[in-house]
Amino acid sequence: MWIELLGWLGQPDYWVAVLRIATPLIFGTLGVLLCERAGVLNLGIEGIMVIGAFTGWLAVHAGAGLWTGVLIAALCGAAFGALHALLTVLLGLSQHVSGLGVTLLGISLSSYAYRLSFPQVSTPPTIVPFAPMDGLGIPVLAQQTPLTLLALLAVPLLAYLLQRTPLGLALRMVGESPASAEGQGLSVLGLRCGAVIAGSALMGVAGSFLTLSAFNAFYFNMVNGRGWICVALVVFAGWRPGKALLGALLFAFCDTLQLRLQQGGHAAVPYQVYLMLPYLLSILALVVMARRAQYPQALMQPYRRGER
Amino acid sequence: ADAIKVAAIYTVPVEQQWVSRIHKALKAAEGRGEITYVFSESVGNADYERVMRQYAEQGVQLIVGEAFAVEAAARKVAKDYPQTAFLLGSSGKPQAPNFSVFDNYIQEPSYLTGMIAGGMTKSNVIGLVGGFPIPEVNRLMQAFMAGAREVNPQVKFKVSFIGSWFDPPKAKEAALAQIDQGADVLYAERFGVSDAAKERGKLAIGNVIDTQEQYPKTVVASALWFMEPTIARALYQIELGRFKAEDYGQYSMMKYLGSDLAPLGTFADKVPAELQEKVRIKRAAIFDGGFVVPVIDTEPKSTP
Amino acid sequence: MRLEAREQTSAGWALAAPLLAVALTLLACAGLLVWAGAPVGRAYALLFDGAFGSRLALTETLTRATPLILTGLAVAVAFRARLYNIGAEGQLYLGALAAVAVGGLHGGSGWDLPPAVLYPLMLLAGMAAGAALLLGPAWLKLRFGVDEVVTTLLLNFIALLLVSMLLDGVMKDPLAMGWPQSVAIRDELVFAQLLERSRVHSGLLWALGAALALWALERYTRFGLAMRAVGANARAARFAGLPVKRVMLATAALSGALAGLAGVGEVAGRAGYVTLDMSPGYGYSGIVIAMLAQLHPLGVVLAALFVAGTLVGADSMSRALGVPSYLADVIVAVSLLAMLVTGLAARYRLRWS
Amino acid sequence: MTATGAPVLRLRGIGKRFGPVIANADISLELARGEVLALLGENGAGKSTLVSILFGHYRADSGSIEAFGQPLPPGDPAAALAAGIGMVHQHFTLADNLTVLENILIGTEPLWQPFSRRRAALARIHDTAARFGLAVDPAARVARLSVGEKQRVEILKALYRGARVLILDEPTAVLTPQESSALFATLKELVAEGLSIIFISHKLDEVLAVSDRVAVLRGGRLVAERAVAETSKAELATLMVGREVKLPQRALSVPGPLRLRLRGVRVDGHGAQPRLDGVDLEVHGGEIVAIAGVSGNGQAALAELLCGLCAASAGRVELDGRPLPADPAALLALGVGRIPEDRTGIGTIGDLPVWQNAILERWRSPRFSRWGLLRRGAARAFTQQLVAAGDVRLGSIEQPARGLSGGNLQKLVLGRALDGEPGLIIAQQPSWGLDIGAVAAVHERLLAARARGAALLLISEDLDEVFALADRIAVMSHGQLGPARPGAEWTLASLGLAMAGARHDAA
Ligand SMILES: Nc1ncnc2c1ncn2[C@@H]1O[C@H](COP(=O)(O)OP(=O)(O)OP(=O)(O)O)[C@@H](O)[C@H]1O
Ligand SMILES: Nc1ncnc2c1ncn2[C@@H]1O[C@H](COP(=O)(O)OP(=O)(O)OP(=O)(O)O)[C@@H](O)[C@H]1O
Ligand SMILES: [Mg+2]
Ligand SMILES: [Mg+2]
Repeated sequence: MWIELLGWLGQPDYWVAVLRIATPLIFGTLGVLLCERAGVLNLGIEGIMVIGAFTGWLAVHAGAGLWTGVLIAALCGAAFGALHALLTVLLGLSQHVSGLGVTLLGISLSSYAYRLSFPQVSTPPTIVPFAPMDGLGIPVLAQQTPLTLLALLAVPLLAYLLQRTPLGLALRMVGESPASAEGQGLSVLGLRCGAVIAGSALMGVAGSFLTLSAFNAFYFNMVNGRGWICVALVVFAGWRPGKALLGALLFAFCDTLQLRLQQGGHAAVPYQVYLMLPYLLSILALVVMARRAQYPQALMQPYRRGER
Repeated sequence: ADAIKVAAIYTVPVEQQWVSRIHKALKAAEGRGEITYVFSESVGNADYERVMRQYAEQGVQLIVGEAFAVEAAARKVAKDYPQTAFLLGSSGKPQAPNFSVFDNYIQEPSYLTGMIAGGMTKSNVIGLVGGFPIPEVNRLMQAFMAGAREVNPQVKFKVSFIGSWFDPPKAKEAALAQIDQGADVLYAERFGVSDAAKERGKLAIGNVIDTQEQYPKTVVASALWFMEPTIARALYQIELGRFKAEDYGQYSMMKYLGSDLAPLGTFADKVPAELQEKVRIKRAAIFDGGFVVPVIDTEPKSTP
Repeated sequence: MRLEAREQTSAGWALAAPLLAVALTLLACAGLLVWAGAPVGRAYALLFDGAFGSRLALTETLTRATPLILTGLAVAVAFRARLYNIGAEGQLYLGALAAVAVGGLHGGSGWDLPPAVLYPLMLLAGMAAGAALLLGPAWLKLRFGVDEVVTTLLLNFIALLLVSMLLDGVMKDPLAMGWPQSVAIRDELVFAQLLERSRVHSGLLWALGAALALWALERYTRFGLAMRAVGANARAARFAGLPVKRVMLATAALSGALAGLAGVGEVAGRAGYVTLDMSPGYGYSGIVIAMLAQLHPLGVVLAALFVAGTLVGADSMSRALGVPSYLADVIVAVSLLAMLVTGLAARYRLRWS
Repeated sequence: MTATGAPVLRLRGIGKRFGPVIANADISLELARGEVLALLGENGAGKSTLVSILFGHYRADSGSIEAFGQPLPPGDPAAALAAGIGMVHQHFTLADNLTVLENILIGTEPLWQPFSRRRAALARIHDTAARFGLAVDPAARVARLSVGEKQRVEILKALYRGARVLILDEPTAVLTPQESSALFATLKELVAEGLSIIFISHKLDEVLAVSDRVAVLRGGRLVAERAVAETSKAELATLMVGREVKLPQRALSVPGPLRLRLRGVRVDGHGAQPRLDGVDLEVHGGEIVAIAGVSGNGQAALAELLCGLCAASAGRVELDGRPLPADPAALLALGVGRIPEDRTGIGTIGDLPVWQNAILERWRSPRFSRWGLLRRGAARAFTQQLVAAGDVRLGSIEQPARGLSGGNLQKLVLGRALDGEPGLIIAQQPSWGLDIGAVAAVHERLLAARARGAALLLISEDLDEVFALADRIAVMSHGQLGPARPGAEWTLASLGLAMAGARHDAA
């Protein structure tokens, strides 16, 4: 079995699969990270990803280009993010509940809209998804679609934004100490809303990857818990984009391995054990990392001016 | 006669292969004016009984659906509403007076598609991706594997279950993993598998529905299920006022035209003639009772 | 425009807020009905009718509310001690599984005990299983500082996979034709039906009893005080000599037990056996309900009835009108968000400046 | 330091209400260039509110503000910053997880600039720091700074943005005398450069030493303005409180039996350096022993140890000859009363009603609970009594504790700790941030406890307090404790020197 395992790791195909499975997780995790760095927990991700998957696909199905589809997914994600921001940042309501509400709304609304738009289908309508970037010379990457490349580029970009630019500093500050940010003339509410909206746009893109790249049609339950994984990955990553990428890859690595172990005829172990693997590893990693992780100090704390 | 009031209750969206066949048959009956048809899709386990009761209370004459996971509750409802006819997918026995059962007994065409797969594979590795290892899935996979072995004793199988009825990206991922390990023909029990085959230029075998139109260069053959004979029989019985508890399972078999091998279509020229001939003979044997495809419900395993 | 805290919460608004929320929801969802070509007025009449308008409707609402009350309480008590239990869903499943393990027919415990002994044993086992699943994350939080939001969330997936594994394995009902479902509860242990020809079962009484008991616990006992103290400021509680860790763990056990009890109720009162899709997200809805009730145990009962009624009513309405039934979930989601917003009116007033 | 030219700030008729509370009423004030104005007033008089309005945190209900001749838009901190007003808050507004540089840089660059000019910023910070004697390490994480260093960062933050008017809300409440004098030196430099300063403090000596002019608030109104040269400590105290303040007198006391005894006590820290090392200490009944020292030298560890929050890794801690348990509940059972430094974070639970806070330390006692049930009646009656005896001013004992002002909260904590006549009392900074009326009340109660024979350990950085209360004084430095010598053997200078020595070692 170990020899077999080494054999898989030697195959580029294995790594192609890892990267493909990781892509939506990368987008989603960066989205959650951005929100949480600014102090807002966004449990709406699961629903926002569904919205992104649906609207992006619908746009392409209606004749728009693939990139337009991605853009529309981002915009619709942003719109739901704006709703979450309105409730949690501007009105200071519970971030847990608002997030779950947004998830519920996102999922049910896309299901409703899908069924009204396609009442009579027997097989789900398909689109032509993104093609792999064959032209690219790099081995594993050449078999990915441009969205994966975008995800990989987004990681250093977000890291740079957060660590090296005034905007990033301001975002981190509203997540650490909103009172100081305001004391320096920054708009806490504006920054937080912006972060939630932008983060949600990323979540929308994460969803659109599922319908426009990983697959070519929209299904109910398409996202299937991937959003929650992203929430866990952010903690795992200690709120750092680089480690978030690492976490997403690790998770995808386990998933890929699991798919292969199942088929290897190692049937002595129930397949559910393999499926549990990534979750168990995540918890284990959390235990190992917990002591070192630095929470954004103001995470989940609403900010109202002049209140104590 | 007045149109018969029919309601269907599905636990998944109507796109799902299995359910889509029932939906299609009922839609057709509605189109012919034989019935009025309403349905509820994606009805969860916890809600299933309630929806049944609501339809029964509304005076629906025939309720069609899937009792599999709600067996006990469904049977309770049927007892409470003896005037209503129930025709439900179930692995259990009928229950007098009004609870009839059906199931997709399409192991026969599955066997035939298995033969085609066994003949078409070059790598001698065939991949199978399923949802859960339940009898409805197992027996089709087992028949498929038996068929493949008949024409190609060397063939090896890779089997995986994705632990969900509905996660096409995941099914696709599982199929890709099988292709990475050498499979060149895939048994597409779930949505998503054919997409993997198409993307990698491999072959796929369809199940329940014919998707060759979407994958003209990928889907070689499919085992089709037709719900029409079952529905027609039930409606006929209701018309005559003598609907009773029966096992409708046989109406899904080939001899009742409840299932069949899909036309090879785009692959008519690509499947070797001698293989086609073998399949044709086997099909005839099934029709005249000369060959019986065994029903094996145990979970299929990968070849070690 | 800005919000200004009221000196006292306005009782008038506290009562008017839910009504306003409902009105807002109906207004917002009218557009969706029009899109589907359904008559809006009739739709809403049907919704109400489907939730409370008939014996069937009413009993179905109560049936649906039963597990929601319990998961709502589970979340409310945990959140009170600032233990963010997002894992009621998994705890519910484990509770259900444990109930079957003790009270299951052929292949269950196989213990030859009288029902009078098995019945409480079944309840206890379910609660213990739920409690155990939350004690893990609570312990990790206390010992290593691991964020429990994430661990409990992840444990939902693990619990469900575990259930799936057991339903494929040792707990599989040999008579279920290979379907992944557990053996059934023994007939003597099935919860009593409260009303003829309905699904309302004695689990509802357990749920209401639990709500009352929890209310009394929080208000009248010193453990309730300790729980709130630990939740509000653990450092200060420790300084004052409260056994913070023990209180945390006890709260976790209580919360998990309530969610586990919800699972027992679903098995013994409604389904009879465990399946993989036994719960349509009762655990997650519990969070929504607890927050709607502002963590008040008696409020949880009302919130659960509201959510259950909306779901049952909207579902039946969508069926009657041929509108996609996903509308029911949309209405619940919108009313949740509307309820959150209008709930502010009792505590804040709008100021224009 | 004399004021010259047109006023840099002009406040006209400022009024502000919080619900029923009138925080500010019709306040008009002017601030001249190069002037230091002290704002005085009891707790809750409205000082913080006034400066918060000035800085734009709050929007006044009435009145207007002019800065450098231009009207200042209300409720907009950005505008205040732009107008050259800088503020150091009563409670620090720094992000612990970020570096000093980041805390200073925040908000100073255009938000959408795609890069940050850190090198130039560093140079400017060094410049400013050198000019005003505000040494800090820009790369350090704020969480690791001492209170004094944080204070300097706050001031640097304001200066970096080019503040011409600096507002300091109780800047010295948290500082040691050394840090305070360093701060005053800095303020002098600032004024010399032409900056104007508004400065809030409860310490009248300090006010008289540093400021040019004093404005006294009472109940939200401006009741008096005085030039420093023309007033006295006594007059100011009377103006603030509205009546004469009598400071409690320390009577002689005869030390009783030995109660608390520490021998070679060591408490480990996170790093290699122990937090406490070889500490010997004895406290007798009927005496007050004070531990003075610069914050960060181990007082916190000593307090934690004696409050039952941590255990000694070596040595012996004995109460009446028996080992002292490392568990708050057990300590309480032995009759140890504890007054924590941080009354909002550790002393009380803001979300709970006052009466529940009052009984929190005795939640298991049969007096307040029976068979697990709370005896609410008894608890409320007890609280009423506590409130009345301690002169705690509040609306109702049902209100959440967070609504109480700091002084009243402290009186509540004090009452709770002294209830049941504890034999040993650990008091940390008991009068921190309190006005002189409240300070007097707190000191009176501590002295009363001493008079009835309790042993008191006072851990304080406020040397006035130390001299006012202590029978014997020991200085803590570097985790080590010097000998406790009678108060009369110390002078302010010698004590300061001992503490400064500690600082030298540390540096
Ligand atoms: N955010 C607020 N909400 C409600 N009331 C407030 C608020 N801030 C201040 N107050 C009220 O305004 C009054 C003045 O408070 P303020 O903080 O200005 O006093 P202060 O003079 O700064 O006291 P201290 O000397 O203790 O700092 C208080 O009595 C209080 O009732
Ligand atoms: N959120 C609030 N709502 C209403 N009143 C408040 C609130 N916070 C504080 N207060 C009131 O503010 C007054 C002073 O509060 P604050 O915390 O400023 O105390 P303080 O003036 O600093 O007093 P001290 O010097 O004793 O610390 C108190 O009388 C209190 O009742
Ligand atoms: Mg103040
Ligand atoms: Mg104060």
